[in-house]
Amino acid sequence: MRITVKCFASSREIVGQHELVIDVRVGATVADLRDVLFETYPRLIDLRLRFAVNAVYAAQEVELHAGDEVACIPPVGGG
Amino acid sequence: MRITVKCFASSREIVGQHELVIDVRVGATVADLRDVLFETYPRLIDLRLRFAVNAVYAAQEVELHAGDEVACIPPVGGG
Amino acid sequence: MGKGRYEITPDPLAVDPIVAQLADPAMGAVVTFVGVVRCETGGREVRYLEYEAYPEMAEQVLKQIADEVRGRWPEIRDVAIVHRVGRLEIGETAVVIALSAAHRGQLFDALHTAIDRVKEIAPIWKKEVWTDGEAWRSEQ
Amino acid sequence: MGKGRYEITPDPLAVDPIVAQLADPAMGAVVTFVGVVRCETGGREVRYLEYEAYPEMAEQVLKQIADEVRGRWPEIRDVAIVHRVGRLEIGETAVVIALSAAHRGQLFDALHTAIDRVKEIAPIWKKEVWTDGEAWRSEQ
Repeated sequence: MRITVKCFASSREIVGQHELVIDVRVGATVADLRDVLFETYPRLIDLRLRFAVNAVYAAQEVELHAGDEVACIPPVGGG
Repeated sequence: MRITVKCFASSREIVGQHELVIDVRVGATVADLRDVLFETYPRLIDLRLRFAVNAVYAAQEVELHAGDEVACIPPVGGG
Repeated sequence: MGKGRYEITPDPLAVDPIVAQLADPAMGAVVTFVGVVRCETGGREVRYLEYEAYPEMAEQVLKQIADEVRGRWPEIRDVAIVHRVGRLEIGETAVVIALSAAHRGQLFDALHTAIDRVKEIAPIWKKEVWTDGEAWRSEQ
Repeated sequence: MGKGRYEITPDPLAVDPIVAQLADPAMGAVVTFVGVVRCETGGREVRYLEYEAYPEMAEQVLKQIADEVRGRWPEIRDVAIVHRVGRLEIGETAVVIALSAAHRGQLFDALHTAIDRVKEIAPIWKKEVWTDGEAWRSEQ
């Protein structure tokens, strides 16, 4: 199933683009998607990334659904 | 010697004017001036007045000098 | 650093010009307190407020409050305290306090102290005019 | 009460319009936090900052922060949090937080918590561009 991945800040620079579409197996979790990303872009591993699913922070074990939007959230620095 | 007395807020309303000129004996203190004011305007007694001499809060025992400006300071309510 | 602004004015107050006045390149954070005329006080409906000050003394006292605050929290870069006088309608701003620093750190406690001290010692008086009477009011 | 405003914007920020938006007749006090771009960070000279956000999520998170703050301090009437994105020069405002209440009471602690939470959880990122390099920076 297809998942849209949005990348911001340092993760966007490493990936080279703001948005990716990634195919994962049905039942895949945030952790599974993370592993795909880490394999393709190993420099993401050092970023202490958190993830959001459909604009809400999500734990690694959250299950994904077709069409979900997952965001890579490097340490934030607002303010 | 002549002392200028400035009255504000409730004290101004009781005195009926913003500024008075009052004659006191040489060596008079804030307390002496206060007693003159209280005698002339007894309704000032209830106001919990503080006094300032030349725009600085002054204790009752501070000695006055000719030309000093004394202010009647009712409880303040800024902000 | 430390240009300051301590003023009693009959003119309407705005926050942005006061913040702008504190600006310096090393300033990273500003906090402000804005005191606004309310429609109600102690269960009474307010029509308007009348503020009066002893301006020459009040401006000195506002500067003294700023010095107290900067003495207690040395990381504060600058302070402005501006208080309006005259007749103020519901929703109008009576006082603006602004404190600047490199980092946010102690700005919050300092702001709290600054407004408390203004209410305690600045020679400024407030007459509340209600629908059914009026009185000079103090928090003291 | 509780109209709120939670916004990510590329436009310059001003405090007065945000304070005006919180206005209601029972509001007596507003406090604001204004975050400004500094010339220096950790001993390095800053040329400018570049802010980036995940706006759809950030606006939800800003609202969540406002809800947290109002839950903890029920006397808070209203909250606005507006954060700018894009390239910001020294002295420009990156964030404005405004809290209103009937009385000043707990506004100061609430303001402190609100800006701390924005820095902790809002999906907003800051790249510092120094005279000799650049990096994405976080307080975490």
